[in-house]
Amino acid sequence: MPYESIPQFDTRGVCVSLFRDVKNIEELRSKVGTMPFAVIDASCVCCREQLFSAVYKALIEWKYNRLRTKALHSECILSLSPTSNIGEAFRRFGIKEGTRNIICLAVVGKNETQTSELFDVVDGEEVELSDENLGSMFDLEMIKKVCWPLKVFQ
Amino acid sequence: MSKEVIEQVVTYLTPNVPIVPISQGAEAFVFTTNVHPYNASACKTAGDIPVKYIIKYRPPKKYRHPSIDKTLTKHRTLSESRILAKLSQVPGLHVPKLIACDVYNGCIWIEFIGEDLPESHGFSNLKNFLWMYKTDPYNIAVEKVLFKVGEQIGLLHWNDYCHGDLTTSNLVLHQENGDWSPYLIDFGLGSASTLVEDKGVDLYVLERAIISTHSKFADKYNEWILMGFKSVYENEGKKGQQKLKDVIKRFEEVRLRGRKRSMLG
Amino acid sequence: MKGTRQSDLAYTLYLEVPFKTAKQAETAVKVLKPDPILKPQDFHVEYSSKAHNLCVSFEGVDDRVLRVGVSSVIESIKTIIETIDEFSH
Amino acid sequence: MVNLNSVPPKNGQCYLALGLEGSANKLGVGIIKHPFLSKHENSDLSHYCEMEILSNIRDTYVTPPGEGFLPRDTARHHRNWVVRLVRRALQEANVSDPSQLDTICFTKGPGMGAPLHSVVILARTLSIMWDVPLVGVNHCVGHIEMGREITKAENPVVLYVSGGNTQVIAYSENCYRIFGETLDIAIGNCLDRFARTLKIPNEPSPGFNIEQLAKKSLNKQDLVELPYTVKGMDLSMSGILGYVDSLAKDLFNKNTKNKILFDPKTGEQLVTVEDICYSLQENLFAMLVEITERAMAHVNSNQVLIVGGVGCNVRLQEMMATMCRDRSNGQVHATDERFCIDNGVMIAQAGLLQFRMGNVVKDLSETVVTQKFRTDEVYVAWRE
Repeated sequence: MPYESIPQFDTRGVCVSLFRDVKNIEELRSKVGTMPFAVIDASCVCCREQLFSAVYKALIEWKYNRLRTKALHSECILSLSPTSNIGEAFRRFGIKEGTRNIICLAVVGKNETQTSELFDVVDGEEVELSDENLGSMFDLEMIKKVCWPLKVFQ
Repeated sequence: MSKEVIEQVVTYLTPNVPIVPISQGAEAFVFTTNVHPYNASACKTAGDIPVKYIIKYRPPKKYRHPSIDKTLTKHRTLSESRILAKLSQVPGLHVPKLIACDVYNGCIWIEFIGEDLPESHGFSNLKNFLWMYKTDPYNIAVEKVLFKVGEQIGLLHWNDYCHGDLTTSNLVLHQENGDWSPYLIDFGLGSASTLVEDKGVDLYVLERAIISTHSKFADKYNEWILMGFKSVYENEGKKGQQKLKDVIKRFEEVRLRGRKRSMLG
Repeated sequence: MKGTRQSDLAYTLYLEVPFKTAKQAETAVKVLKPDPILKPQDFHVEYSSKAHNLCVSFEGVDDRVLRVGVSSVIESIKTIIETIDEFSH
Repeated sequence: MVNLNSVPPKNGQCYLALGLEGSANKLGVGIIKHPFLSKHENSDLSHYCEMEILSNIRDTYVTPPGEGFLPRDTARHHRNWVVRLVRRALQEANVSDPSQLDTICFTKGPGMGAPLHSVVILARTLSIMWDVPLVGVNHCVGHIEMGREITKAENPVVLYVSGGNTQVIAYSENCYRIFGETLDIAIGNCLDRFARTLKIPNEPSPGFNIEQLAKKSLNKQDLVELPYTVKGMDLSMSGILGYVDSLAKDLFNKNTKNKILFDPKTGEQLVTVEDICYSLQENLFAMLVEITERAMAHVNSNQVLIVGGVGCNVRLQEMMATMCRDRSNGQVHATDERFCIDNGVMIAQAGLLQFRMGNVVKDLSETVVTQKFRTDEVYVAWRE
């Protein structure tokens, strides 16, 4: 399982995988909220920097007990959004009808061992989470629509 | 306190983020690190030089009331982050890129700008740059840089932002193709503002900063800066001309007020 | 009393203040002389000494200006006299 | 080090100077002595003052609470008292022959015109009678030199806070440069005017009674939020004054619509006058300390000297001390009310330094007082 770390949060690790052509989107959609990880529509993410800046932001809010959503995982999705509207953030950056590629992301404790089958429920082709792969999947027009009229960090 | 503050930062960042303190300003401590806060793949070296990041930390100030301190730290960290994010979208304006921020702990990560000046003249801010040329104060290189400084401030003001603390240490020079290009840093007191008053005060503060540290050559220096400043507005047609007139008029008023304000004992 | 100087302004006053010695009168002239008049077109004063007298001639554009100017000079003269009285043995 | 002995003292052993101050509502007369410390082969003490205060007398023109002092009335007060004060100062200092004085120093400015003028008239008269040269002194420089001599702070950043001035000053190249200052009203003026709104007296120094009220605040955890207006190294206070004034008026008028002061539901009063005073002080002083720290960072100094009437405020001194301690073990120097508040000794001290560098009045036309006289206009010959 690919495992990333956010240096400053040394007791935490980030399990994250990119899946192409996921076949059971509907199943996953019905389970959103009960799964121990966040599911993000990969067409909304252009690069690793964008993804991890959101994770970092969510971790900061989490550290000071300032989460605006119920859990750290949902906070990661909210943090991707330029607005603070939670519903809108999920509609844009969560999985939806027509989503094909997804990013699964879980923030776990450093010593958690049962991470290997974390994303087993996903039926799709796992590919490397690289800027190249993300770049080939993301939808520039969509991003423009979401972010352009809005000023970053509002 | 330096030691105490460094300990605070080390605890906050954990040993995973090694830091080097580089300066202690009145408000913030500045460190460099080679570790990106969240994007491990960005830490690779560019050529032989390791990529550097700035961490700016506003420690709690014990002298002021905790509630003032909290509000100020949060407000300034947030406003600095927002301004940096917005200004980086202005074409032609040079500000370092914002990477991350933690408003609750007064911490910002920013792209590193600047380098060491030749012959141990120190870090490449405008202050040291002008000192470096003190034996050749009217060199064309100085004129070029100061003109560009004026242009940067002009761009900033034209886009209705104000810096709030324009000193010669808050202008950092970055070499691009052998030319020095000034970057505006430290927007800790910056604001979005359409007020001519704020712009006038900005210009006055910089003028005074130049006078107080480089007094002998200040007249010429301020003239070059103003030339650069005006050039930005003059490129904006009639509207630019009018706005320029208003800003300069207010600048002169602020300056006059500053001089007249000897007042009572 | 009418001033000795040919006057430009309509309202005038001439004062003679006796001192004990000529030197004291001269001192008073020296002390009073340096201060500029704020509005020379409206008010004018001239100080001189004659024997042991301090001579002051005032000119003002109207009676009010003259009154204010005269009273301020008299205040200063009072300070001078008090100082001289207190500190000359 | 500068040799201060270019002009020898009259009696060959020590310098005597009389200082006269009357730029605002305080009339001060002081006499000081500097020993004549000469250059020896193995020790050069010529740059030392070792000032000794022989007398320091002050009389304040006190107005009823809620009223400010007017120039005309203040001048009248000074005229009424100045001769008596000089007499007392001479007696206390045991100066039997005033012509033995080396110099008479007076405040040339800045300050209120009429009071300044009332004192200079006396200075000129004495100078002629006793044949003692005059020195015109900048009031602000007086505060700085007095503070430096009393505290022995070598090269501090100076925070000058009084009824008419709010400046952060640092010495460079024979000049006291102003690094930051108020863009509108002075801190003492701000506190005085708020005191007038509260109808409390302004004695003995600006803000003293506000300080006493602030101490009595029972709710020091929750501040009343006020505008915080630092602009670079400068600050602005008129907005804050307007705001606290309106709060105080709402409080007096029991305007329960003001949600900051009264609970919107029960109408219960949430904030007292003491709380407002406390918040005002915390807010204004935090601003002052912040700009001082900025100046220190700018000139790389770790010493602060607080001078001027508001400098007596213990809370301000405390906050400044905390800031200095946290800044690489810096030090704060402050003086008590004998020297913080306008006095004659400070004028004598700055004037005597000027005299010893040979800078005296050569013609009485140079003694015209001026309401406006910037600190940075003075050529500071006595420092390197």
